[in-house]
Amino acid sequence: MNAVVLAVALPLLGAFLTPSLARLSLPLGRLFGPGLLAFCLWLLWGIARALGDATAGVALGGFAPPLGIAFHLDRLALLFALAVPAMVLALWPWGGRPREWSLTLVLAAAATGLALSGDLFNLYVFYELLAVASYGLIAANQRPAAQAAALRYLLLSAAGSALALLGIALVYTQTGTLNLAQLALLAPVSLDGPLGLAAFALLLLGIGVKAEAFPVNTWVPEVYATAPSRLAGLLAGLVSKLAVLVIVRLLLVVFQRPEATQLMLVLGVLGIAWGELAAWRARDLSRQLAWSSVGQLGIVFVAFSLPGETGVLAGLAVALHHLLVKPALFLLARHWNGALEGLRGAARRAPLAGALFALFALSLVGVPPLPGFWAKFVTLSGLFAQPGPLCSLAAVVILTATLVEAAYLFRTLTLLFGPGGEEPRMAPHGALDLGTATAFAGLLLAGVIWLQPLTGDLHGIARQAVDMDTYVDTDLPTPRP
Amino acid sequence: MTPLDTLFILSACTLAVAWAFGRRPAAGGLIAVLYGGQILALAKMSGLASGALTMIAASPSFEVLGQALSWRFDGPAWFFALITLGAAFASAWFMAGEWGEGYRRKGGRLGLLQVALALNVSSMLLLLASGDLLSLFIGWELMSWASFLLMLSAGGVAVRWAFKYLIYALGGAMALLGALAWIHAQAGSLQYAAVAGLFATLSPGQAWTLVLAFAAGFGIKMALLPFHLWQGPAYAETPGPGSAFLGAISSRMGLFGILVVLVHLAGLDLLDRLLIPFTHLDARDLLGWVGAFTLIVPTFIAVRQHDARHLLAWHGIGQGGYMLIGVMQGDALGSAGGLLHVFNYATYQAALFLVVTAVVHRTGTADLNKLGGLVTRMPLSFLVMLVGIIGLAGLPPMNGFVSKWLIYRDLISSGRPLMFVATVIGTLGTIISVYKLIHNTFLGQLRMEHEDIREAPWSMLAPMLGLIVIVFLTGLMPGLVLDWIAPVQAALGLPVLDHSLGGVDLPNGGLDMLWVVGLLFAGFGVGALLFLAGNRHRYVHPLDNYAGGHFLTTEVRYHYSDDFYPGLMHLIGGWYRGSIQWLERALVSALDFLAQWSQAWFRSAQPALWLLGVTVFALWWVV
Amino acid sequence: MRNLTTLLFAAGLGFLLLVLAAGLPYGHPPMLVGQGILQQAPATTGAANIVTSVVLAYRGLDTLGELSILFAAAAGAGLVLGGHRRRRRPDPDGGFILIAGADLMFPLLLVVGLYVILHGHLTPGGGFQGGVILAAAFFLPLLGRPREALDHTAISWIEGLAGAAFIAIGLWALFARGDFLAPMLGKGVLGQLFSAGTLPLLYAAVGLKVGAELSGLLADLAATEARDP
Amino acid sequence: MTPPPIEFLLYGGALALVALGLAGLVMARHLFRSILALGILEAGANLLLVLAGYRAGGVAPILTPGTLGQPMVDPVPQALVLTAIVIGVGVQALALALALRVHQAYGTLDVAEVRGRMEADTDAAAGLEPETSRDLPAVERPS
Repeated sequence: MNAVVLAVALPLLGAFLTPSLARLSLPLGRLFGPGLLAFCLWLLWGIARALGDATAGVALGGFAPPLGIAFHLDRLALLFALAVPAMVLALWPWGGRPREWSLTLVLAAAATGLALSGDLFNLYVFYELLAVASYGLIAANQRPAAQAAALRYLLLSAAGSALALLGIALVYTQTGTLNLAQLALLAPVSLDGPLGLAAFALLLLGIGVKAEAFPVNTWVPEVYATAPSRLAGLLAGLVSKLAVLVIVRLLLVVFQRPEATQLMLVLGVLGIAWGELAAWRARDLSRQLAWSSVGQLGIVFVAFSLPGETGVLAGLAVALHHLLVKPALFLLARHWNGALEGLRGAARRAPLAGALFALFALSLVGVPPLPGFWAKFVTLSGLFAQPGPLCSLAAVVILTATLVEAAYLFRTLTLLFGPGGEEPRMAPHGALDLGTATAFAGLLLAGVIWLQPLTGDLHGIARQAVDMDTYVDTDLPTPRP
Repeated sequence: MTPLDTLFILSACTLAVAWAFGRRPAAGGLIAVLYGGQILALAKMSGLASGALTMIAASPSFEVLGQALSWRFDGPAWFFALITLGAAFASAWFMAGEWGEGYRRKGGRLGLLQVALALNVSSMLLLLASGDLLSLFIGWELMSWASFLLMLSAGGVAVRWAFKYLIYALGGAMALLGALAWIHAQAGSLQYAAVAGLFATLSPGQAWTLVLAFAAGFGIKMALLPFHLWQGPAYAETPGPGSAFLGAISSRMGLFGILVVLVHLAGLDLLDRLLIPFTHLDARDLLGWVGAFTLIVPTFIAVRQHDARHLLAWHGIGQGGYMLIGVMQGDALGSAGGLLHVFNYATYQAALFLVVTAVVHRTGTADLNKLGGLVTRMPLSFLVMLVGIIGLAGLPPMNGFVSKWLIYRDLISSGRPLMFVATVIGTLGTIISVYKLIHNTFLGQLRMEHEDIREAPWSMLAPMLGLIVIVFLTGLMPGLVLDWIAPVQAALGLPVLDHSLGGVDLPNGGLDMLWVVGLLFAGFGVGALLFLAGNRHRYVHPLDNYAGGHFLTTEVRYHYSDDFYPGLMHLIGGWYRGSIQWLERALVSALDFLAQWSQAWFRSAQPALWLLGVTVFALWWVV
Repeated sequence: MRNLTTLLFAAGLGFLLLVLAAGLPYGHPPMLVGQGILQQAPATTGAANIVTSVVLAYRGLDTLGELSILFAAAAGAGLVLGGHRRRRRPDPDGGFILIAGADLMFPLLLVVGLYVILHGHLTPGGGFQGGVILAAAFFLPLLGRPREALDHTAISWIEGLAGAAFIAIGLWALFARGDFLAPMLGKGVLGQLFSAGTLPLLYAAVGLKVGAELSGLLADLAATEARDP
Repeated sequence: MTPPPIEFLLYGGALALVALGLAGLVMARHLFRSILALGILEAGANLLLVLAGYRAGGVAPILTPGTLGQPMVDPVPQALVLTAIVIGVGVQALALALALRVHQAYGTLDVAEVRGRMEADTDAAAGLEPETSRDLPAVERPS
C-alpha cells in the first residue's frame, strides 16, 4: 500500500530528469514520461484491485497521523488517481519540447497527489504545483495571446491561492491540525461557527479558480481558446475535476454545514447560467466548448452540493461524464478551430470526426440512453427531492440551460453536416487525435452497455465517500481523543 | 421469444437493411416488404386488439439506478403501432419505385431518408411499448431525434425548420424530464403503478405543475396552440413520403403520451379537481379548449397557404385538436371519436400527402398558383385526392365523417354547445381549405407546361389507392375499427363504447353508416339517372372560356388560383399578425441579449474585482 | 468609481476578516500537532532544529512538492522565454567596482550558502535559504559581466540530478524501510554536524536544486531583452 | 485609555496586507503592479499563518542547551510558511517571465490594452472578423 506514493514520486522524478535525458537522446526523453505514467497506471490499478472495498491510510515517512502527512486511499481517491495517468497518457503532448513533457509529468504527479492526499496543506501544495505546471504549459506555444492569457490566469489563480492559504491559516489557528481526519473530528466543535464557514468560503473561491467556479472563471475562454487543444482538454477534463474533488472532500469531511452546500449550489447555478448563455453567442468552436465547460462544471457543483450519498453519486456521474466527453471534443475541435461559419460541410469531408462530434454532443446534452442523460437525471431527481425553492430553481435552471446548450451545439452540428464550404481549408484530423477520440467514444458507449454495474460501482464509491467514521478510523488508527 | 420480440427484431432488421442498402432505389421494395412483415408480426398479437389478451411483454428488461426498464404491448400500443406501421408501409411502398429513382436523380439522399424513416418507426414502437415512465422518456427522445433526422433529410430550407422543431421538441423533452425527475424524487420509482399512486396524493399546486409539464411536453409534439409554429413548415419541407408518415402518425405520439399519463395515470377525475381560479373551468376544460383553439387557428392558417404541402401540414395540426377534444370528453362516445379520428385521419392524411407528392413528382411544383386542371392527365390521382379531402372535411361517406360525428354528438349531448360551435368553425375552415387544394390542383384549366403530364406510376398509385379503399371501407363499416378501440378504452380506464358494424346505437338516435352510405349511393344513383335520362348535358372544353365578353386565346389561361378567397382573407387577416411569432422572436432576442451580457462579463477586464466582491459577500453572509 | 467600489470592498473584507480573527486564540495555539512534534521530533529525526524536522521529515512531501513548484516555474519560464534568450545587444560590462565586488563576494557567498545548507538541521536556515544565497553567488558575476552567460546545460543537469537525488533518498527509504522519505541512517548525537540521518543530505539536495533553479531563472530573465517602448 | 492589545495590531496588520493586496490587484492598471500586489497579498496570508503558531512566552523551536525545557512555539506553521514563501517566489518568477514576454510582444503592460490585444489576436488566429461595436460591451465601445 505504501508504494502508492510512487505514483506521485515517479512522475516527479521523470520530470526532473526528462530535460537532461532528452539532451542525451531525444527518443529516450520522448518515451521516458509515457513509460513512467504507464507504470503508475499499472501500479495504481494493482493497488485498487488489492484494496477492493476497503480503505487504507498511508502515513508518509512512517510518521503516524496527525503528525505527518497522510494519504487517504478509498475508492473515490483511487478512481481519480487512476484517471490521472490514463488521461495524461491519452492527451500526452507528443509533439512538444522536452520541457513540456516534464511539465506534463509534474501536472500528472500533482493531480495524483490531489486525489490521494488527506492533509489540508499538502493539498494546497499539490494544488499550487498543478497550477504552476499549467501556467507554463499554456504559455508554451509562444503565441503572445497565450502568454497574455496565461499571465491573466496566473494573477487570478494566485490571488485565489492566497485566499485559500488564508483559509488554511484560519483553520490551523483555530484547530491546530491539518490532518483532514482529525479536522473531521474537531470540526463539529471548533469550526462550527462563522469562522469555519469563512474558511470554507475562502477555500472554495481559491480552489474554485481551477474548478471554473462562477465568479472566478473569466480565464476559461481566454485560456482554452489559445492553449494547445490537448492541454485544453486536460485542463477542462481532468484538472477542473480534481479541483472539484478537493472541494468535495473538504465539504464532506470538514465543512459539513448546510450553509456551505448552499454556497456551492448558488455558485453552481450562476455558473450554469453564465456559461451556457455566453456559449450561445460564441463565434468559434474552442470558445464555445470552453463556455460549455463552465456550464457543465456548474452542474457538477450543483450536483455535489446535494447532501449525502445522492450528491456524491450525482456529482461523480456528471463529473466523470464531462471528464470523458470534453477532452474528446477539444481534440476534435483542434482541426476545426476558426469561425463557426467557416465549418460549413466540414463533417462531410471528415465523416468519422463528424460522427464522433455528434455522439459527444448528444451525450453532453443528455440524450438517453447515453450516459450524459443518466447523470443529469440523477442530479435533477436529487434536486427535486430536496425541500426548499432554491433546489427546485436550480433544477429548472439546469433544464433551461440544457435547452440552450442543445440549441448551440446543434447549430454547430447542422453547420458541420450542412452543405457548402468546398475549399479544403482545414487540414484533416491527425490519426492520433482521431484515435484518441474514438477510444473515448468507445468508453462512452461501453458506459451505455455496462450501465448497470457502473451505477452499482458509483453507488459503492459514494457510500464509502460519505462514511465519515471509516474515514476517520482509517487515517487516525489511534483511539480517538 | 414473445411476438413482441419478433416485432422488434424485424424492426431492427428493417433499420439495418435501410442503412446498408437504402440508397439504392431497388432496395425500396425489400424495405416495404419488411414493413409488411412487421405488420404481420403485429397481426400475431391481434389478441390485444380483440380484447383476448391484455398485455404481451418483451423479453429484455434492464435495471438502471434501481429503476426497472421494461417494454410491453397492450391495447393502445397495438392500435397506435398498427397505424404507425401502416403509414410506414404505404410510404415505403410509395418510395420503392420511380419516386426513389427520381429523388436520387435530383440529388436527394435516399439512403438517409430510408434510414430516418426506419429509425422513426423503430423508436415509435419502442415508445409505444414502454412499460414505465423512464422507458417512455427514452422512446420519446429517440423519436424526437429520429423525426429531426427525417425532417432535415431534404437539406436546404428544411434544415432551418427541422432545427426549429428540435428546439421545440427539446423544450418539451425538458419539461418531461423535469416532471420525471420530480416524480422520481417524490415516489422513488417511475413504474406506472407508483406514478398513479403518487398522483392520488398530490396537493393541487403540485398536481397543476405536473399536469402542465406533461401537457406542455406532449403537447409540443402535437403542436398544441402556443407551440404550433414549428409543425407546418417542418412537416411540409420533409421529402414527400416522409411527410406522409410524419403527418399521419408522428404527432399522435403526443396524444399517446397524454393518454398514458394524463388520462390513465393521473386520471380525468384529477384533472376535474384542478380548478382555475376565478372561472368555472378546470384543467380538463383547459385542455379541451386548447384543443378547440388548436383546431381553429392553424386550420385557418392553412387556408392561406399557397403550397399544397404546407396547406396539408398546417391542417394536420388542427385535426389533432379534434382528437384532444374527443379524448378530454372522457366518456365512451367522445373518447371513441377521438381515438377513431387518429386512425381515420392517418389514412386520408397519408393518402393526401402521397398524392401531392405524386403531383410534385410529375410537375415539379407544389405551388397551388402554378397548378390546375390536372384531372384530365392524372384521373386516378384526382380520385385519391377527392376521397381524401372528403374524409378530411368530415363528410359522408368517408371515415372522417364517423369520427367527427361521434365527437359532435358527444359535445352536444354532454352540454358543451360552445365547444361544438368551435368544432364546426374548424370544420368550416377545413372544407374551405381542402376545396382550395383540389380546385387549384386538379380542377380548372390545365397549364400549358403541363400538357404532356402522365398519370403517376403504379408503384405510387397502388399505396394511394389502397389507402382510399381503407378510407371508404372504414367509413362504410366503422365497427371494424371500433372493435380495436374498445380494448384501448378498456386499457386506459375509459368507458367502452357499445357499437355495431355500421356505427353506434344510442338511445336517442345512433349512427349506422351502412344505411347512410346506402342512402347516399341510392341518391347518387337517382341523380345519375335523372342526369343521364334528362340528357341535358353538354361537353365544354376547359379552354372554351370568355372573359367580359371577349374570347381569350388558348395561350392565356384563365384559372382563378391567385388570391383565393380574397374576402375571407380580408375578414380574418387580423389572425395572421403572428403574435406568437412575435413571442418566439422576443424569446430569442432576450436570449441573445442575455448572452451578450454574460459574454461581456467574461470579457470584463477586472476578474479580481469579482473575486474580491464575491469574497466579501460570502464572508458577509457567513459572519 | 471603480476604485471607490474596490476600496469599499477591500475595507469591508478587512473588517470582516478582522471580526473573524478576533475570535482566534492568539498566543494560546491549540498545538494539537505542534506539541506532538515538539515531543517526538528530536528522538525520531535527530535534528536539533525542529522546523527542519517538520520540513524534511514530517512534511517531506510538501517540500518535494515545493521543489517541484520551483522546478515547474523555472521550466515554465524557460519555455516562455525560450528562443529569445540571446539578446542582440548585450548590456555593457559593469564598472570596476561592480566587477571587483562581485568577484570578491562570490567565494564568500558560496561559503555562506554552503554553510547555511549544511547546518540546516542545527540552526535556523537550510536548503532554501542557502540555495538562494548560492544563486545570488552565481548571479552576481553575471551582473558584472553580462556577456558571460551561465551554462544552461550544467544548470539543467544540476537541477535534474539534485531533484532526482531527493526523490532517490525517498525511494531508498521506501525500499529499505517501507516508507517514502522515512528518516534513514543513524540519528547521531543531537546537535552534531553529522547527525539527523538523511536530513542533511536532503537539505543538500534541496539547496543545490534551489540554487540551480533560481540562478537559471534569474539568468533567463536577465538575458531577455525587454523591448524599448 | 489602554493601548489596543498587541494581537489587534498583528492580526490587523496581516489582514490589512491581504485587503491592500486584493485592492491593489483590482485597481492596478499595470500588470507589473498587479504582480507586486500579489506579493503583498501573499505576504499577508503568510503573516497570518505564522501568527497561528505564536505561543505566549515561547522560544524558537531549536533545541540548544539554552532552550531545553522552555515552552516552544508551534514549529508547524513555520515550516508551512517556508513552503508558502517558496511557492510564492516560484509563481512570481513565472509571472515576471510572462510579463516580460507580453511586454515584448505587445509593447505595453496596461491591463485593458493587453486584454484587448489578446482578444484581437485570438480572433485573428481563429479567422474571425473583429467584433463590431454592437458586439462589444458598452464600456469598450469606441466612442
